[in-house]
Amino acid sequence: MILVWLLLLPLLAALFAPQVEHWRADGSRWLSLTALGLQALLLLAAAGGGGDWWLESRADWLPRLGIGWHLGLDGLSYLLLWLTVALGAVSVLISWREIRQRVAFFHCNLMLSVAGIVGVFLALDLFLFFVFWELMLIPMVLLIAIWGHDNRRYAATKFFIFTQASSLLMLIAILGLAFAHQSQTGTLSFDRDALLRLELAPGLAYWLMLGFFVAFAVKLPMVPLHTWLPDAHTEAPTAGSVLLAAILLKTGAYGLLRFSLPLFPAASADFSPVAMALGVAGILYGAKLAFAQDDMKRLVAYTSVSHMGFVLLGIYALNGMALQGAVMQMLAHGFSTAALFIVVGMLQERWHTRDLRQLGGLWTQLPRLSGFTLLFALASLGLPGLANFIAEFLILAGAFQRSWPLTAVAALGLVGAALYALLLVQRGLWGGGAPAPGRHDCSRREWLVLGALALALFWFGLHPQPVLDLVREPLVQLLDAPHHAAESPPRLPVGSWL
Amino acid sequence: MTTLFYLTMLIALLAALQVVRGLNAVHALLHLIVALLALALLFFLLGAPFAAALEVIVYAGAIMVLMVFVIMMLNQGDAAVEQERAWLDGASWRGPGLLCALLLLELGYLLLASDTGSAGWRPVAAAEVGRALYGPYLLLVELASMLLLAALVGAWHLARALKNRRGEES
Amino acid sequence: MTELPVEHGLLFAAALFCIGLVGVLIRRNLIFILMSLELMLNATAFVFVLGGALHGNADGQVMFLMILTLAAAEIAVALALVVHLYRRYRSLDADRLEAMKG
Amino acid sequence: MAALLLWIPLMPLLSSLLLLLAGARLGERPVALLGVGSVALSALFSLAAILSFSASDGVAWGIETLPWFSALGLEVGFSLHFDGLSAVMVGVITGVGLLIHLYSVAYMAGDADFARFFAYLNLFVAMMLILVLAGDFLLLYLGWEGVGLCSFLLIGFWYRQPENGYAARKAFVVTRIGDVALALGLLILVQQFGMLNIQDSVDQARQLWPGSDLAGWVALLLLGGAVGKSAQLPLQTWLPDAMAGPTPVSALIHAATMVTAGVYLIARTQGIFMLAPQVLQLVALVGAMTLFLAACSALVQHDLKRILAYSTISQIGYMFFALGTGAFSAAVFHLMTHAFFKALLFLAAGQVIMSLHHEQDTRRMGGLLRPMPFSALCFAIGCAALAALPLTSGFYSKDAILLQAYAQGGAGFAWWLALAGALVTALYSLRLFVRLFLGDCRTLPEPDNRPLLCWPLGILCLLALFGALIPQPLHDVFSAAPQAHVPLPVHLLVLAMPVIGLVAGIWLLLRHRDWRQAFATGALARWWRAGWGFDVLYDWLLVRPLLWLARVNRRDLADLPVQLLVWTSRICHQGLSRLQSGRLRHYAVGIVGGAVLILAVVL
Repeated sequence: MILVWLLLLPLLAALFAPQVEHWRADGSRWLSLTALGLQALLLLAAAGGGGDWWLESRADWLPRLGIGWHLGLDGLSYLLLWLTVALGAVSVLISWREIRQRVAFFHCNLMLSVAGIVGVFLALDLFLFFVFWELMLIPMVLLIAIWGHDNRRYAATKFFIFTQASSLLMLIAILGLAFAHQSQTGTLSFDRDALLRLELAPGLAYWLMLGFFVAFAVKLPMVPLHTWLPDAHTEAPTAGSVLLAAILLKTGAYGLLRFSLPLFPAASADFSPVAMALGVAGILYGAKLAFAQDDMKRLVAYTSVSHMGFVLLGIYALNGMALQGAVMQMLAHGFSTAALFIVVGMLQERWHTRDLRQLGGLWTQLPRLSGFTLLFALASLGLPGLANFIAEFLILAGAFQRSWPLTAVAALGLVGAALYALLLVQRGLWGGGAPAPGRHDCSRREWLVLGALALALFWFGLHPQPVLDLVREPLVQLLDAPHHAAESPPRLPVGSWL
Repeated sequence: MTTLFYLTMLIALLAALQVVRGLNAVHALLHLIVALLALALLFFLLGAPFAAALEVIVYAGAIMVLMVFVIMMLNQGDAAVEQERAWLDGASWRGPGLLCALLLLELGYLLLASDTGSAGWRPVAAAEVGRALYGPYLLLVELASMLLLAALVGAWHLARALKNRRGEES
Repeated sequence: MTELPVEHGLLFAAALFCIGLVGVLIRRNLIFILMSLELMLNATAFVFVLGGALHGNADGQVMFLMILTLAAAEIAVALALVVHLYRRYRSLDADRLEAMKG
Repeated sequence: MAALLLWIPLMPLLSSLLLLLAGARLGERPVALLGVGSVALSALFSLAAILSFSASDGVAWGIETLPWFSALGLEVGFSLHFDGLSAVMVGVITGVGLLIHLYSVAYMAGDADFARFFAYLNLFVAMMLILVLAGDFLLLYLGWEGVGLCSFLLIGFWYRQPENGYAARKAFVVTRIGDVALALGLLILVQQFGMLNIQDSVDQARQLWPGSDLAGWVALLLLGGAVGKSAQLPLQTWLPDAMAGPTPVSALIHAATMVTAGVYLIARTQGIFMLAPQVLQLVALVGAMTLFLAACSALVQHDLKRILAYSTISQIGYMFFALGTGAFSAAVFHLMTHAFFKALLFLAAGQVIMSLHHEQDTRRMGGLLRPMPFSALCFAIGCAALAALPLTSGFYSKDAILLQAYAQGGAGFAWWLALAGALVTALYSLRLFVRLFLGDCRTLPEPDNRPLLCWPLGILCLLALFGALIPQPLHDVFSAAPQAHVPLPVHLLVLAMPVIGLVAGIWLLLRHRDWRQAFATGALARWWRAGWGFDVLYDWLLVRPLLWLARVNRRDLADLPVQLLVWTSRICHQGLSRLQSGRLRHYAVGIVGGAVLILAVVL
């Protein structure tokens, strides 16, 4: 029952936002916060549970078509739900002064998107998953299109077409699966557990897996399909880009973990070298592009392309350590990139520009905000002691066991990360030219938000154990499925070299 | 009898050609009426006196009269004739003319290819048509009346709008 | 009557129809277009009656009747529209009406 | 006693956090008190630890404080380890660190970001202590990167000038390349052993890897990391530029402690290096070549701090050479003595620069002997120790290296290079002293002999002279090196080398003024001054292509297919819209044409 309420709360908040805004000026903001707060309470109540799924809510929706209302909560989705609630609250907080016109509609969209995301993390019925997958997309497009910056139309349509086209591929794959199930067992079913027990012909499995992979790869920006991200991010309002960067990108990775890998274990194993290579390409290409940008927000957007390249590398390394690293990276990237976007938003609020050429020498004017920016740049750099390092190290360690040449190249991404992060610090904070003076440093609210994110980064950097334990159970279960392709992962084939 | 048939067909075709080539609207209209009357005669020859009568009364009578009214109302005068001549230069004949000739050839080929026997041919009196109308086709008659009513309302509405407009203009 | 070859009748109707069609395609004056349209309608009506007569049943003429009502209704509305257009555009040129362009 | 170990790095860490958060509000005095006090306390604790360690006759002890994280297949904890090597390093770091902190209270007095400076300095000492005390490779990596971060922050301390920022970034990126190599080394250990504890991994490596070349790979990658951090041959270009930071920073980070981290790493993982003899020879070769290259560059530098920077690279080259030839204890011994006299030289240089109103170019200095006798004394002792003249600490440590190297490996190419390096070292230290204190006085100094400056310098002078007497509890850390007999002539040669250098220098000074002028402006000198052209090489090889690639691809070529799609759809749209001309007759013709076509098909 808790799961259903988890879904209902944001929907109700979205529904009543205009009404409440009518009664009180900032009513809809408080309504969103209360909805997220209640969700947090529900999550606390749902904490801890054994067995496959901690909580399950199952009902019949369209029995004739084999579509059921099947929600399930386990360690992985529990963690990502916490991330959603936390960063949803953060995005509401930071848009307190930034969003002026049509506040109610803004919060309605925000809550709808959160509801979609919660649905995606809970759904265990493929059809239901697809419904929520679309639900979370539309409000985000509206967020970008209405409250964005100058050429937001272009960015919103590009984002929409990219995601929509790829999710249609996924729909085909889902239908393919359902019909395959019908041909084998006579009954049409979209339920994940039923489809798990399906034996597919290798060729068919490969194509279906590709269908899923493309949809998730677009969402988790994989290099060739990532071009929507920088535009969507630079044009989105701060709250939008926080939501987009921190959570929407994770739905792609979550999809890979929840559906793509377990449903097509052998196909994924065959596909893993290609996916890892694409991940590494993402890391280096993202870093190189981030290095070349003048617009601060675009720079941060490309950094998330680089970080998600690590996640892809981790997921397709197909061993426990790398998967834990990938989930950790999803968390750490969520915090560090969201924080960087908030900082960029604050700078834009003060000087109405995101161009690094005009934003030099901030340290003299805003020491506290610059201190935070430095910390978050170091986090995205992967400084040990902060959350990103643990994730990247685990990913590299896991990927190393699968194919060490790729990992060696991926490790160069660390140098790339150093380049763009320090470039951000140098051009943004240091240097001589200071923009117009007289702007106040962090206000109490901003200080609270940034402080919380910094604390989270330190906490998960020095004590990531709770996250790793939370995720250990589902990942072990995911790996139990017959995974290894014909040959076992190559031990270090060094003999041949020397 | 058959020579009469072919003769009227020829008249009808010539009249139709005149309608199409006509420069003056009224002359073209008269040629059209001639063609209709020729058709009425053909109907009669085919043993469909009821249809022939209707053709003459409703078609040639009512509809053509309506056309005459409209042409008179618009009274374009001689200027229109010159304009027609300008519009009707030889060039514009070629394209559509070729197309219609092609269509005619195709229809002709189709018709000749199919063998339509003339068995069971007999004249159909008006009574039989009446029985058919109020027998199986009763619904059709009702629909036809509905159609006429709709047209009536439409034309009336357009005319009324016209009345207001004239009020404003003049 | 029986020896009347049907094909000739049909050919006649086809010819009449094509002449009407040419009229519609070529003429730019709306009135002429309507008149040519009438021709085409009559050509089809003739075929119906010919068919009815040929098979000796009344359906041909019933269909003729329908075409008649149709023509009447159509011409009424068409002429009202033509008058309207004339009022508005001061000319009967069909090409003047290109507001619905690309 | 173990809990005490925890407090050594924790004290400076806590004080740096405090200074970072609330530093701006505190006045200079409380900030200085907090900064120096925490390092003093840490020094006290480490002294206690060293004493109790040597009292308990060298039994190494480590403490498993609390687990960091345990993923599927990897267990890592915040475990600390204290043995002879750590004792020496901790002693050096906290001892020299304390003196430098005292010195920088006076040096940085009046600077606007006084608190921020001490925060970073304390953070650095804390990170260095973590690096040295780490019992787990990942904790060592944390210290390793933390130290790199602090050097970035401190080099770019005066961030208003963009070139400082550039130097800081260059330092961090170049060392980061080394760190990537180190990380890959760790990855191999994780793959092979599934854990990263230093002692256990080294023991496992000894048992499992005697034959396989895995040890070679790990050793090579560890060497890559060490080379990055200690500014050795391939990655040494960042250290001379790192002089952009304040002088105490150069003294602490780029002379005494951080740059020796590489030496510590190799010494700590000696077990693995012993399994890979070729890599060990490579270490010796790298050390020797860097040593000679840096010494020559130092000979022709004009900027005072760059001379000391290149001399640091050269001296660390000596340590690498010692490690490479198996003389581990000699290397660590030289590390300690080098920390003393190089810190002395840098701090004295700081005093000279401050008194000459921040003039760093030696060509505009000279004749400071009379106005600043105390600095002259410090420089004299420092240069003597640097040149390894008899009776100074440098003499004992450098000769120990040369002799043990000869004992182990005989007179190979590297050994002769090291010997030549010793000669050149004597030359440039003499040149340094003469340039500064003799000759005519080009800029008038106003001596600044505040007690806080002079006391640390005094202590460092004593250490530079008698540092060699400090016993090093290393006997159990490194497997005892076989004491082969060194023939007498070699002994004499090694002893005489600095003296020969000195005499040659004086002879050149007095007699061949024109030859020296010609040499100083010659092409060779210019090439040497530019650090043997490495900077230009890297600039052309790496920096320029990357910048070009960045400029070319600013608009993200991957976006091209998408733009193409948009362009084609727009073109099709324009084409189609022309068809809808709005003319009735065109549509009619269209219909009839269609009809004709269909009929044609049907026939």
